[in-house]
Amino acid sequence: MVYYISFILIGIGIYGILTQKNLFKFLVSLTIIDTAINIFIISLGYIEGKDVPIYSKYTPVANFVDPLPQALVLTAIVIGVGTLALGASLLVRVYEKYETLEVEEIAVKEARK
Amino acid sequence: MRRVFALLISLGLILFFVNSLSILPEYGNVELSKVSNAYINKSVNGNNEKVKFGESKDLEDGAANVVTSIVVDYRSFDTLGEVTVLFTSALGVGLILHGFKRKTYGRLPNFILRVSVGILLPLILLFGVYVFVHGHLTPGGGFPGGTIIAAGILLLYLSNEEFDLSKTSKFVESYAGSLYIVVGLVGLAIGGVFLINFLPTGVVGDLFSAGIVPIVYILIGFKVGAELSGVIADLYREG
Amino acid sequence: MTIATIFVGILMIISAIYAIEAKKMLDSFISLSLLSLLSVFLFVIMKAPDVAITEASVGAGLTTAVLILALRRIGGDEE
Amino acid sequence: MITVGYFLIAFGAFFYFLGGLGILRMPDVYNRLQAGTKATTLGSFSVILGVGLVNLDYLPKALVIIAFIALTNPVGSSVLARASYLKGIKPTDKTKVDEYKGGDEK
Repeated sequence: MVYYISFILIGIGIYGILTQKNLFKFLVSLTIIDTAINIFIISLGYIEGKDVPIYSKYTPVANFVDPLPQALVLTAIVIGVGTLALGASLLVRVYEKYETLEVEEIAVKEARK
Repeated sequence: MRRVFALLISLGLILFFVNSLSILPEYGNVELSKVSNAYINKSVNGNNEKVKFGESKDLEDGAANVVTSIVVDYRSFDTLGEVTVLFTSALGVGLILHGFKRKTYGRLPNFILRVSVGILLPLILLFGVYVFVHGHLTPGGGFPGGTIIAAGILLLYLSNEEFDLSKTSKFVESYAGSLYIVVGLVGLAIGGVFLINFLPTGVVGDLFSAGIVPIVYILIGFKVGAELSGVIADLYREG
Repeated sequence: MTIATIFVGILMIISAIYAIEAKKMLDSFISLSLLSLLSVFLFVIMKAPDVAITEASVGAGLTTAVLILALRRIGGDEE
Repeated sequence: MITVGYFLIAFGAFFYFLGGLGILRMPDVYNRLQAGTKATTLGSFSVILGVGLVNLDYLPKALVIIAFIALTNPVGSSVLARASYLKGIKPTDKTKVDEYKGGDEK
């Protein structure tokens, strides 16, 4: 079930990158794809009827879902916000040079030079 | 026309993914792999005993949270690389937006916000520190704790026109990163492997357990918090 | 549990489409943060609280803040 | 105790519903903000306290969360209202008194 949700979200993100003309929308589409792939990786480790992978007084012995995908996604999320900030700062510089963020206007201004 | 082609391309992609579902296991019926079993039983080197909460002691890795023990102990070298990627992106933001002065708007921030930040900010910082100190017992750890601290710094920026992050954040960041490598090198000197868990691991579930895991997670928390606050400070500069 | 999953999934797809198609940039960012918040719910259903707490603090808090700060630096919303 | 907890959860869900209805029905930003904040504050209190009563292990954490919501929710609502006022968004025609005119420049 969750597989289909993440596939459709990836499709929406690709559609956004192909159709939108504003550079900020590119960043938004990339973030949507990022979230969808995180959901997909987590869903590869889910086992029905098993519990959270933490030893506690409620689950004293191991009856856990797969902890390996969670460990991979945990760092990927924080890396995601770092690269997003890098992209946003690049957009600020692009705006200061061309005074617009629409792709076609940037191409026109570049061709006129 | 462009939208139609884009729709066709993304629909084709979704169909391709759905067709390749047959090579994946069914949702909810995944088999635990051998590696995951070894991580859960904390027996990579082969002594097969079941772990019990509050009783087992002196294991390879005493963290009660299995995800933490994977991130910070078994795959710690990987985490070192990821922290380096984060550092590089924060450095890139600082280089691209090379500002010196803090941007001001010339009006006093909201009175209610200013007063309540005095009450809220210590609680937020305390909560962030709690999250990464207890990272080996409860959900959480260095990455979310550092993010919560950065959110507190953002609140301080919103409520105060004069506040500007000084050099302290760069200091904290660089020293936390270096100490992480120093911990790894001490492990190399004592146990012969980079980043080996050389301290006694204690009983599963105690606060003082799990060897170097809490130490490394505290360092990661400081580093991530300083880096993300630095990103916010760079976005506030002008120049 | 499957009904909750389907409901959250439909809401996520709607908010993703709105995030892409919205006219104003600020609406798009708010919708993106809604997407992150709903994915937190999905992570909790799939028994991953570590990932959920990270996504809640990053996706719903810091991502939106970074995007809005960058938008304000280039002079606000333009149509 | 468990019955009281479930009753509190239902009560809070009803107030959440009222908050959503208010956001749909109210005419301008300020009224919507009031509906969206006041009703959901009470709803959150009831739901969290109900969860704490159903499972008594969670009760101390629930009380701490209630204290945090009581601190943060009014501040957020106030900041949003002030920002939209300074941006120049007009209230509806039915609003007669504007006590914030002139603001806190003094």
